[in-house]
Amino acid sequence: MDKVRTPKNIFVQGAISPDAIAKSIANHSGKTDIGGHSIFLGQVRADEKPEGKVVAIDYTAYEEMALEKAFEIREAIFAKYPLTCMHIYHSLGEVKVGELCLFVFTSSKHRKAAMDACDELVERIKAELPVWGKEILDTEGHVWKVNV
Amino acid sequence: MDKVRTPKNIFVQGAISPDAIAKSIANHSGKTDIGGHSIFLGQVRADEKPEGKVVAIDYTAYEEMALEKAFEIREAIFAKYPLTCMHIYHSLGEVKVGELCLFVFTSSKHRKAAMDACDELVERIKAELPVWGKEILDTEGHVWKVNV
Amino acid sequence: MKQVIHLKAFGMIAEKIGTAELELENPGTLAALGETLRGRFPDLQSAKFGFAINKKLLQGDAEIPAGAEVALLPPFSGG
Amino acid sequence: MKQVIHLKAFGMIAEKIGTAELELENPGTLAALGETLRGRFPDLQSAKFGFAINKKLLQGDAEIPAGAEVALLPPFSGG
Repeated sequence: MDKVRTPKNIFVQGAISPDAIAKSIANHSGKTDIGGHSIFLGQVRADEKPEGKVVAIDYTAYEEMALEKAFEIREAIFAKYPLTCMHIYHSLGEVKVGELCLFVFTSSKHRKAAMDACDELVERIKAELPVWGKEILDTEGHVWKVNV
Repeated sequence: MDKVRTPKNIFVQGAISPDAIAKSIANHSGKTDIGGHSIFLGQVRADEKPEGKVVAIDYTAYEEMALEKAFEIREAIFAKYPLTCMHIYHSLGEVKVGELCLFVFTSSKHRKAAMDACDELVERIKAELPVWGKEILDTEGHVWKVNV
Repeated sequence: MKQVIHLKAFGMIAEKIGTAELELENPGTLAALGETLRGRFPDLQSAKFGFAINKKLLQGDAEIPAGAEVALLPPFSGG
Repeated sequence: MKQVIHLKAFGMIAEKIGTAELELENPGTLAALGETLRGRFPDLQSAKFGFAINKKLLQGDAEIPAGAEVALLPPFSGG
């Protein structure tokens, strides 16, 4: 019988810590049918804007809708690729320059599925989740992040 | 002036620990022009062979040639993609089922370069590095790993 | 009988209208809602945003059901 | 004057010939070396392997320089 999956929280307050990533990786050592993990990490850049230099991004989301959408994306990716595991974590609130704001993690028996699924997940997360980044500048002002 | 890169060691004795991965990730927080990291991890699978079940892989390499080749691949990937950083770690010796034997890590301003470079690096490492895996079985025997 | 809809605004749109939550009389469709909002908040004239009704993305001619939660969504910029 | 070459064997090939290092009189080319080895180690008859001379992959008709380090490389299986 297939496991029934339900929406789960993807949001974490503030930056994602490297230790949390290590813990998540270590949690998979008991799944001995996994041959490859693919991970994407988003890190906040110190971009230079005409209005000033980015020092942090403050993330907000339409949380209920984002979780429903993330679940829909999860299910679609699970249906498309033979994955063992998939994890998505996105920051809310302030994440400073150099800190991590997105952690996408896919695991599969063979590397290709894990890699392709990870790439597609990241693209869909950026395009389809109602999340917004306010780029805080060193001039005390802010600009709204634009995804390209 | 371009930084001159020289061959560096990619081999680690035994399994790659999640903590070492966390440390490597954390080391990049000062590089504030990075926007995305892509990571691939190889994990030893408990494959069922006709001769028995895999319990570990014992890796050996033609080390001097592998390091020269890894350097050549590194240079080619740096020339092809706008990367900030690239790291390759491969185990030698015994790595047990569920443990990590390969850690490939690319970082770039934008996600696409990091992801594409990581995928290509993993393919080239598997195809071109003189490294061999001896799959140790629960029957005390062994079979030689075959990359597909 | 007046129908009320519940507006939620996010990101740059919340900033431009000065609030994240608003109740309005139901103007009928999303297109009509857009006109109402742009009339009431001139800062929205040049702003780009889409709509979700009860958490589903919908286009301008969609009808707004009674009591709906309507979200005003500037372009997503997560990750 | 006898020319000696230094053989290094890896993985399954080292297993089949029973050693990881071997010195041999230079047979001239890689093709000739392959024949010599298959004659001396019947287990290699069915084995697939390539060659590197001084750490560069080379094909059968390549000449082996004096004092070369020649590696016998079964199919790679790293990662």
